[in-house]
Amino acid sequence: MDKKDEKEKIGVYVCHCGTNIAGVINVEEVSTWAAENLKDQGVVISREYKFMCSSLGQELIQKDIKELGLTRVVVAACSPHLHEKTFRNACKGAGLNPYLCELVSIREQDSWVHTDKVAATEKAKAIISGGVSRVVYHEALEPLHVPIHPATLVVGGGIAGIQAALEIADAGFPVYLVEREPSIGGHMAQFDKTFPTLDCSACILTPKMVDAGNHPNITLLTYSEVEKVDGYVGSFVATIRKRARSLREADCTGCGICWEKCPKKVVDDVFEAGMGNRKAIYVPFPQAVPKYPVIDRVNCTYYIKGTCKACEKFCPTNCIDFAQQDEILTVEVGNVILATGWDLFDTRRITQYGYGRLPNVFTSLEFERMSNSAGPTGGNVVLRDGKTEPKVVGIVHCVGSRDKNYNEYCSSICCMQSLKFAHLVKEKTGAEVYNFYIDIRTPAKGYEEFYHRLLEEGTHFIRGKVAEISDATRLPSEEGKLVIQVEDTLTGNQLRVPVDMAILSAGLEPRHDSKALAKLFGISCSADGWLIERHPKLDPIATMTDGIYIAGCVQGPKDIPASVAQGAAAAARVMGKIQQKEIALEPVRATIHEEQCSGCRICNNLCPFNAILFHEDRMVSEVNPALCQGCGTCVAGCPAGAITGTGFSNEQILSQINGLLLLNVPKKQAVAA
Amino acid sequence: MTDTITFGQEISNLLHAAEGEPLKTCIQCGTCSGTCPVAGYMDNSPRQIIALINLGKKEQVLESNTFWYCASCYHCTVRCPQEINITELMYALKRYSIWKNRYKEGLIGPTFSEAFVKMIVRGGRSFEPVLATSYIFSFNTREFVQEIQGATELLLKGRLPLLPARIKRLENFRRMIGRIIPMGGLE
Amino acid sequence: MKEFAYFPGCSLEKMASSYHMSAMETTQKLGVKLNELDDWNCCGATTYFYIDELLAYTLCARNLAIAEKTGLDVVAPCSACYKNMFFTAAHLKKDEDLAEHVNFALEEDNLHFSGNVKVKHLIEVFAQDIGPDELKSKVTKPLEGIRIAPYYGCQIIRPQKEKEDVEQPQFFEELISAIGATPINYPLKMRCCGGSLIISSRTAALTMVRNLLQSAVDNQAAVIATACPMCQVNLEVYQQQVNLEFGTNFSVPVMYFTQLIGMALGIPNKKLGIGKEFVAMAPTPLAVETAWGLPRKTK
Amino acid sequence: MTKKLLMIDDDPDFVSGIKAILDKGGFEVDVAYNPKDGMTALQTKQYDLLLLDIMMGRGAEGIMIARKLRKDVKLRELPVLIMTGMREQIAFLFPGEPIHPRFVEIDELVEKPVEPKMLLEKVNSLIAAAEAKKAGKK
Repeated sequence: MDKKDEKEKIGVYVCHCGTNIAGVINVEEVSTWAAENLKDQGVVISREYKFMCSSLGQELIQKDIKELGLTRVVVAACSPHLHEKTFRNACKGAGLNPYLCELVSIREQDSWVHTDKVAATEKAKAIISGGVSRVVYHEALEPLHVPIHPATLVVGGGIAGIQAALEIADAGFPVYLVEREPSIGGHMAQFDKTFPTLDCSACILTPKMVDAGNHPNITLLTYSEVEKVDGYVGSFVATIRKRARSLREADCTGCGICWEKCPKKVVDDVFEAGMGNRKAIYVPFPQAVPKYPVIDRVNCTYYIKGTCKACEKFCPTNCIDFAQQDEILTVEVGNVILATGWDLFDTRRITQYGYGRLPNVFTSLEFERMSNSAGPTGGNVVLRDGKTEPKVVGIVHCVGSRDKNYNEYCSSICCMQSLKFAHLVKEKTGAEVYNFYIDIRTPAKGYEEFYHRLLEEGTHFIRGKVAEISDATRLPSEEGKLVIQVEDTLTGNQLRVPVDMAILSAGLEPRHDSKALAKLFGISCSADGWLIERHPKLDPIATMTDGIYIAGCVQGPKDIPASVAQGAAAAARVMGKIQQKEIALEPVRATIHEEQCSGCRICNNLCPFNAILFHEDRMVSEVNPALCQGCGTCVAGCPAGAITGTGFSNEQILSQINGLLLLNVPKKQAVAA
Repeated sequence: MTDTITFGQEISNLLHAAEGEPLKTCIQCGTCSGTCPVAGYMDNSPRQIIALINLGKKEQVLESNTFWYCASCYHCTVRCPQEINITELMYALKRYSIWKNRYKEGLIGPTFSEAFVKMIVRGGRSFEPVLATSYIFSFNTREFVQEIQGATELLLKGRLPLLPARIKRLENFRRMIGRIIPMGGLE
Repeated sequence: MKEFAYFPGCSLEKMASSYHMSAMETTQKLGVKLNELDDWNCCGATTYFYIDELLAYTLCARNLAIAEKTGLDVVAPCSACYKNMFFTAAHLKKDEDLAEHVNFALEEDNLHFSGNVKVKHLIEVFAQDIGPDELKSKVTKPLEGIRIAPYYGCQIIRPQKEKEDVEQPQFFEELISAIGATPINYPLKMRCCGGSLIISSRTAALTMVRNLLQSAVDNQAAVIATACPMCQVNLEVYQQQVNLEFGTNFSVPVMYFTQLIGMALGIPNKKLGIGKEFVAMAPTPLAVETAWGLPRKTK
Repeated sequence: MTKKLLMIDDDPDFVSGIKAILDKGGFEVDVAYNPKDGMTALQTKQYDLLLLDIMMGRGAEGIMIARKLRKDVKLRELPVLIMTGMREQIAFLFPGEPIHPRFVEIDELVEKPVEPKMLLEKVNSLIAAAEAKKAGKK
């Protein structure tokens, strides 16, 4: 490999990291070795220091840059993940382009994984030699500065999305709030009471919904879905399909005559969880925001048979528009918050629990609707016949959760939800309530106290996962009842508990289309389908793609307070970004050499960030520098070798290998490992 | 190599020739016991057996009748949320107690197993009348009479064989078994 | 014509000879040929696994190897044989070490198992290879009005093989509907009959039989259909002992599904082995309700 | 030089007794409690003798190991002392019959329980026989 014409002046800095490195590696020896043996490579100074990352350590480097005129810096310390930024900034502070600094890891890749001190010291020399050879080929890079569009796209109008939208709008920035259903509100709108305080869900939610609906900075796009997203942090362009409501919103007053007059009843599988009906023209619930109804074209008699038009006939403002078309909007935004929430685990999958087969087995959402005074039973807890009050009720915890046959994770809300149900059943019917649980998990403020309250109320707790629920009665006392078969694991007794009603506390699952959502926005989701955060502890809001944030259950099961907190946190992050006005993007990215590109498009699909676009006219691919995260997948995948990754050019990699093999060091001095 | 092993590891070693220790992951939820159609007859429920194994209570496990009551219906296995093959565990415990000669007095299971295996090794196929003699005398009078009545009726309906069935290549068959269990030794 | 290697298993030789006869008759009528394996041996039942699993695998592998020679998939009518053979094939395919060891033993009988044979239960041949539609088209004497309780038992469906429904399968019901009868839905159709316990833990097994019969009777079953000789013997032969033990008065016919299909296909009773039962089914299908009275609740 | 022995046996109680005797007799003893770990040990380390149980894991897995030794060019010459309680465990299968599998070149079979003095004698004589044979070959 040819060396560059002008000689670089390289400084090598070896860190002790306390005893982390120095405990295994002879740091002094390594430093001296580098000064002597890497002279030909351009090393003019080599130092060791107790903690290079301390301000004193950084000043050491800065002083050398200024006084010795260093043109390259190699720091041998920890992994670049930890302190690359620190040392690059130090170089920058001394006037050296930060990308001319190379951090090599002699801690994670050497001292932490070896015990043989002599060999580890030799390995450290090789690693540094590699870094020195490589840094010669580094180029001064400038970050890409892009302006940040002040608007934000919030996808999902549940409590997390509403909270995020309101926070940003209140700060004075525009928000597009997109919701798939005809109204915002999400699952929280379906609930009657919220744990552990038992305050009315609607009472605390609807003010927020109204605020979101009326806010001058919020553009509410309900009955709408995001179809396409292009661009990158600071300037995304989202294509949104606003489905035809089949009425002119400007003229509609939400008076309700249309849905009163509509002759077509439809089972409401979404809001009423199949427990009640709605009309073919409907608002999902009285407090819906916006107040305008939609015509469900799949079920509307007019769309099926071509006649009816009852709604149109009776509409006082003449706003029904059967010919209305879907509208396609494109909006420009700087940041995106995904808050699309969760789906309920399909309890039919656990056939031994009998849901769908045994009428008096209910899901948790069904019970939520049943106990809601605005719900299909007017808030009465009754059996499927719609009138009989149950005398004994069994609540089954962990349905579809903590089970490798379904979902291995704990859905985290079901314990508290079940306790809430137990309380409501007892309050409304006075029935005996049995909770069947594996573990009671109540780890948040006021939750354990709520559990104690339930214990005092006389609810029965049986520790055991329910084996099956059946109508296989054996004793006269079981006649006409459902039998819950379970082992009371605390006493070892086999129990057959006859109940009138069984409520399955079903777990939370990712939205059925969460994988498609992840793909649409170029972020990743776990095998389960939950979207993956940038860091599970320290950055649960951001994703690996800049400018895209997640909030609420889309990230994993959580309760209302946690969803609200995440919504607000995501909003804060977005507002911070907007305030910066522009953003500096890492210049480490891939470049496609057009003349070598065969247009095979292999890289197009490999890119996890949707950063590569294909020019149909020229039949070549191009990397969008603002979207590219520099992961290198395309570089490795390109069969023509037409892509290079900045900072990972062939010269850089090959010279680093030569360095590692000590090929650059005079033979006699190269120590045999 | 470890100095010694726990009872749990000892049992796990019988399961998949030591492909991990599945029993350790038991969360004691009781699905197996709640599902088991015979749990009511067992002195320890299947869940308790797993707990006892994990606790290292070898004596208590060996004294238990649990695994001899297992009907091998696999219902617990398909429902276990931790995907523990409980039925296979019961086989392993039967094997363990037979190998250790440690099964409880008065159990018919082990005697019957022996008779059955002996019969197959001899003839290659099963022959009910011979089997019967291995266990029938351990019944009480009422059970004995009922069993004889049943057998007589079966005989009258032509449903009991009079001669033991034998396979044709019996010599090969026995040598084949000899390669798995060193009966009589091999040259 | 579909063709299968057929492993009858020990019980079908005598105890369940009617199952054997009806299986042969019905498959022939439906265009399926069953070729009995040459010189097969006992599958080892469940008992062998208590002593030495390697031996149990070897016994099954011998049958599998014999079947493999014919190049046909192998069919077992008994649930226990089926389960043993199915999982032996699966284990041997997965565990090279085990396969090598077992094949070393098989050399003694000039056999080798390479893992190419597929194992099916007889009822799968009817449910999948023939299919309920085809079956329906061949029915000449539909069993109209007869309420049949499909009894799955344990080892046809368990343990789970792939992702199939192990709690509420429907294939048995579909076959019953195909022959014009009414499949009844009763909660214990998947519960174990206790067949393997009848000798070692008699009381437990008799209780399980009692519960099953009760559940079928409570749901007005005129006859229980089984697909396993163990279940049939347990539910039928031990019915009188259940009655003696618990003071009940059960008298429920328990038939092999092949016998019922045979009746619907117009095969004479004698060829189906009908007449060897302890509890006879009514002389003609239509008379069942009057003959047995409904429901037969016990105290 | 200290002789290194490997013991493959699934019974920890039996193992601890035998190991104590062998330790006292001046041997260095490794233990594997299942056939799989045993095979790994045989393939990665050098031993002077193998103490092998028969009934392990799913069944007579000791036989599987013995067969593998026989096929392995290197391990074939390793002397094996089979220690089994088989005749006791499944006596009904071979009343009065010998049970020695004879899969490897130099082996002996002792039935459990094992008498300490005899154990040491057998171990020493098997190792000596193996060494003599090796010397003879050279």
